[in-house]
Amino acid sequence: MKLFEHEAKDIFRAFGMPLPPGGVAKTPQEAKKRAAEVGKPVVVKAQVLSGKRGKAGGVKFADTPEQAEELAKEILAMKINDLPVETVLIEEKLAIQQEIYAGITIDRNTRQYVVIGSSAGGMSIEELAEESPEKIIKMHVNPDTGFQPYEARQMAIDMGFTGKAINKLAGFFLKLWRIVEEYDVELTEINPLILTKEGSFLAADARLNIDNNALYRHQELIDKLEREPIEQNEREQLATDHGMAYVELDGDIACICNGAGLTMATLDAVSLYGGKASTFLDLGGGSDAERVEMGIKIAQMYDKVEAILVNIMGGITRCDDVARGILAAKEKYGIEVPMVIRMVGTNEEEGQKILNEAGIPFLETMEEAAKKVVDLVKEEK
Amino acid sequence: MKLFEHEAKDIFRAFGMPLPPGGVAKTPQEAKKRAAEVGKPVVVKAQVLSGKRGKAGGVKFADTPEQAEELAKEILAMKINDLPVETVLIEEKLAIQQEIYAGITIDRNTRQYVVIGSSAGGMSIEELAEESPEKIIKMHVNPDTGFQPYEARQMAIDMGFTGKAINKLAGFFLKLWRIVEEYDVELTEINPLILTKEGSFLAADARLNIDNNALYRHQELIDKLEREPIEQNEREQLATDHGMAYVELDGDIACICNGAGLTMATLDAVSLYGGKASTFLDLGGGSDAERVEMGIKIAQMYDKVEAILVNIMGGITRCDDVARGILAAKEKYGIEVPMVIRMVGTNEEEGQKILNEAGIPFLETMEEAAKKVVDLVKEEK
Amino acid sequence: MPVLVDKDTRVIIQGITGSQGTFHTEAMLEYGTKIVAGMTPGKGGEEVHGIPVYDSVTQAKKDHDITASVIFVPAPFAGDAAMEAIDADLNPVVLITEHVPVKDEIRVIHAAKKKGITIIGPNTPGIITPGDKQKLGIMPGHVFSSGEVGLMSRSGTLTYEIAAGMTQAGIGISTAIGLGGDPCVGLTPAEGVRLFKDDKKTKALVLVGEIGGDAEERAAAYVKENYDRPVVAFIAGRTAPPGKRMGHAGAIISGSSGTAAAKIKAFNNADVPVAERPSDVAKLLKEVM
Amino acid sequence: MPVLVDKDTRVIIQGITGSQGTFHTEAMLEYGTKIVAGMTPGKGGEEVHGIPVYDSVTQAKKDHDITASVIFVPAPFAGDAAMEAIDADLNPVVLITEHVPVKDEIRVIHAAKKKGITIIGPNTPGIITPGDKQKLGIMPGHVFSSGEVGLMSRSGTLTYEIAAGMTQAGIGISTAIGLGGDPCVGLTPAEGVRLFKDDKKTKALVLVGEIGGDAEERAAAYVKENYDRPVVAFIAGRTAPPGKRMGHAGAIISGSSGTAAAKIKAFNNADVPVAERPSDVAKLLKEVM
Repeated sequence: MKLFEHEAKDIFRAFGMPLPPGGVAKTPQEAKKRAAEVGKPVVVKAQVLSGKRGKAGGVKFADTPEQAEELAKEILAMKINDLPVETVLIEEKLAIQQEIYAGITIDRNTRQYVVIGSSAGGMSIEELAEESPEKIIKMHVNPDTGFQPYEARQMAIDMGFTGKAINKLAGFFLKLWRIVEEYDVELTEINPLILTKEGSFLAADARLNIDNNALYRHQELIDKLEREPIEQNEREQLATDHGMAYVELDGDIACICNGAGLTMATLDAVSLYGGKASTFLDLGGGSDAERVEMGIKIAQMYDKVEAILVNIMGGITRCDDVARGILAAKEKYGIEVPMVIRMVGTNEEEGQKILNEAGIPFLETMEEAAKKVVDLVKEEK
Repeated sequence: MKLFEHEAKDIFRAFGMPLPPGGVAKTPQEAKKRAAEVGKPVVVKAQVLSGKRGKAGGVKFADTPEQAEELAKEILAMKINDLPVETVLIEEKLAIQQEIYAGITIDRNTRQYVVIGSSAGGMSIEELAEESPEKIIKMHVNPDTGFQPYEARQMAIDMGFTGKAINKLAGFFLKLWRIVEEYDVELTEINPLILTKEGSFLAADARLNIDNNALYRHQELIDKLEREPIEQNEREQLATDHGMAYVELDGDIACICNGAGLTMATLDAVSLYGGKASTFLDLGGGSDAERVEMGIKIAQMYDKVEAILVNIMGGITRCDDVARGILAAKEKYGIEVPMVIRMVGTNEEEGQKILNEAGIPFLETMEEAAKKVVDLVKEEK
Repeated sequence: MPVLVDKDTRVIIQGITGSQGTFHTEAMLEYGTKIVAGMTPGKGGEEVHGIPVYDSVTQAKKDHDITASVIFVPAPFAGDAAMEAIDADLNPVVLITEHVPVKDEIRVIHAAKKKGITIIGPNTPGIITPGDKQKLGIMPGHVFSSGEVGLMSRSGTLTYEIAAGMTQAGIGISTAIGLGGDPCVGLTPAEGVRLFKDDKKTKALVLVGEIGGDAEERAAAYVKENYDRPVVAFIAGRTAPPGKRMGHAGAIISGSSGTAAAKIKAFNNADVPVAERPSDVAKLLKEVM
Repeated sequence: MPVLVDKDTRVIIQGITGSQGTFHTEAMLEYGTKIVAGMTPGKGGEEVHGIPVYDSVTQAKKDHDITASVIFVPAPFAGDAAMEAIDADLNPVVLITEHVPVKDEIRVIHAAKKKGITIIGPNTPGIITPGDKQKLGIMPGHVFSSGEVGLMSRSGTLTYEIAAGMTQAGIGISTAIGLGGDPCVGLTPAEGVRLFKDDKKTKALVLVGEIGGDAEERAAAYVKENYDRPVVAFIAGRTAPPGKRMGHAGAIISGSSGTAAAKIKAFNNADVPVAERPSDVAKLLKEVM
């Protein structure tokens, strides 16, 4: 679950992290009021769950409340990476001495949290890694002890800070760590963390992603946010509700398979034969007839879909269940586009029998099936 | 810092621990009201920071609100181990199937928290250890992982519970552990933890001592309690305020020394020569003149004191400072009782010179000094 | 001797009384797995498919000589179950459960590492050694035939797909390990290669990877330096777009990292041929063996 | 070779710029202690009595070969300072600070144990090896003369009292260790005896205990089983009432446990004579040696 900048900052504030003065606005009028409250030149920032909003024009500076109102109006009318901007954050424009990066994420290789800092903030950590890898300081967190104050200070020292800056900067890392621990955070970043010309450190931006698998431990937070933890369109929501993984893509062939790896491999096979997938739909383990039925329904709801490829490798999933699901979908919703079925594994024969009786053809290998569905789409065009 | 039962239970409740219904009362009228709210036979319990209140008559049962009022009146008029009862706790009288012990404390030997449970609760853990040591189940907590759910369940299993009772009882241990972690608890006990005839587990009593050294981390809790963390008389408070350790005893000789071990040894020496100490007063490390002066002042405030023994082993503490402190005390408050001084170590000669000039005698060994002060008290009598 | 699981493995099923636990206990027993005990707190004394149920692993160990665990406990309690298994020195600990919070995974994996215990999963189909008729997991046993090729994969059904293809081509498997589809798993591909390296009967390896992270790159580097028997790879997600989780929590391209192209390049660089289609794995194996 | 601290010990003072740190750094330097560096976060680059100050132990170690640490950091930060010293493999770590929360003590002691590091304290006067003119702590060096008797104590001034008595009687000390007055300390008396056992030059031991806990009983048991050189003990608090903390957080009789009588009995049972008065320690030593 990704938090909006202002939501993340509410958490940062609760942990005592220094932030620029400001507040959110949902209308240009509110934006003007917020800017007037700040009483200084401000920055108006689009609140979207997407990176690169600066490049998309979602971050602008205003010298007066009136200007802030004007800019907020512009930004609130924008879409950034297809996402509408519903809120802006108005904050004091800082006199920047230095931009710093501070973040915590998970290292899949060591399977530890890793604290990351750099004296060269402002750009993305990926860009930073390419441009100045020597300026990235990393410290892995020992799960036994957690991230400790002396380690946070050493981060600041290794980032090149001296004197009082050491403890100040360490404070940010320690607070980030406490937030990570408290909220099952899988990624948090302050980028940039601003050292002002007056010598203060302030978190100018805030990124905070919570582990979806741990959301059940944070109901109180979710309640406070007053929004769905994960924004989904109707089809995505339906898939989630039925325990399926669903991703919409640019092509025209919906791949309905069981298992994430098999679904990805099926997408790849479609591509190999010159087709392009519209849909990644992993029915999940032990898919019953009802789930197959729902999968076919959801696939057809997406207007890009021109054909359906069902690829089932039966394990816990039983082919007879799948066949029954296909039949049910056909009966209830109709199947409007060409469909190719490949189905092997557990109860294969029973399943094939059901399809045979219903006059639905099927294939034995996923390669055959992928090739066929691509051909069908080509024929249609 | 010791918490009253009802204060501890407020914390238990916040952590979701099942408790008998009830509430506190500071007057018999309130007690009646509480009992009426419970609507069943109740127990009226004196709220004092002392064990054995049951034996002292501080726990009584009432069938009606009127009876509860009557008993509250009695109990609110009591003193238990010299402590006045200012509050009573009124709770539903439980139908007891079994009394259980659950607690967490610190094992000095392994230097770990240790979780303790017994299916034979109701008596003190010390009595239990003597009567049925085999019924005490202990589990040491690994500081890396904390106390884990499966360990809590194993405690319940080892205590002899089966079926649903395992998870229920484990819940109490886990909540106790979370409270220990959250509040720097050095000792907590539920004794008894009641298994009712209906099969519910409820914390009937609650003991919770917070590490004094960690109180600075729990200002919010202390604020909520609306009382001094540690109840002290005027003399104890003065000593604490000046960084000294002060304990009042039954005898008549005030021992003012530097260092806890030396003070204890001085008390012992006094006893060895037939005397009895009234006061343990450890000036602490690096005692300056002012602290010595204050120590002599506090010692004389305690009406049992018939003589003062000052025993200083100079280390960081300088004998000249001590001598100056003695002089200052004499000047400011007068020294009303016989005083024997033994003073060696750092700046010994200068200190002795100051005392010599002021005509105050002193001795070289603590044994001489202890013997002399005992003799002086005997002479007085 | 196969890897991690062999004829002497004796298994406890944690969460045996749940629907998943009960269902797969039966399937494992049918396959031949030596399940000696089950546990579910509060259900001690019951039986599931003839297997005695205990309240704790400690209790079960008093009656049985148990060496390994398979966990079907729901996600909120799965970490605790794994810690219990680790505390009881069981090895491997197969964590089937999906959706385990990553914080719990980190804790469990760290605790296991300190004791030299291998965690398989979470979010894994498990591990199977066909030659000893032992499967600790949920995979369909019949698609795996016994032989001399080790198989490791981050996915379930794709593994069956490839194993079935190998079986059809007459290539058997020494041990197949589902590493799990989460970003943090107990056994990384590189660590897995190290285990197979010590198994002299495994003559070749199949590594089935997917987009996300750099575990495959690390495995390739390890193979290049340390493993001198033939290796064949397959990577799923060549056509996956960046920024989207493709079913598995771990299958996501972040920025420019975690792409299939990078993984394929790394394998090529380690002289490991990468199959274009699952069915090509068996063909490539025949070529390299 | 003395115990824990010898001529090769090179010390960092953590919290060197505080008033306590500065004061005792000077005293230690005067005594002869080899202090090579100090540290206080944010004060790197300063000097205290000629000793260079660093921002971290890591930083100091880059410039100096440091083996041990003495910590004067205030209680809320003392645990962290100790963890930093442990992480840097310093040994011993002498934690002078009083009033350290017990939760922090437990964490520090556990971390040290895992690395085989000895924590002395907290709430300790420190450790001194007079023969090598090395004191890591706050004790007055002049009361300790060099010799062959090891001394361990839970208190400060009482130790000086007994050491002074020994010096007067012509009995010197190999190493004296203040174990600390808290309930949880890094080195227990029994663990201390084990250290002295390995020091062949220490011909006899003095154990100064006090009421509270059962550390003395455990030390007595250890002596009885494992230590065959002469031992003399002293126990403070024979006349202390139950339930009252006698200055030290650890000096409290709870119920019937932690009494001086029980400790004296345990020592007697281990054939360890217990002095009635501090000045008797030297006399008893002369008898047993």
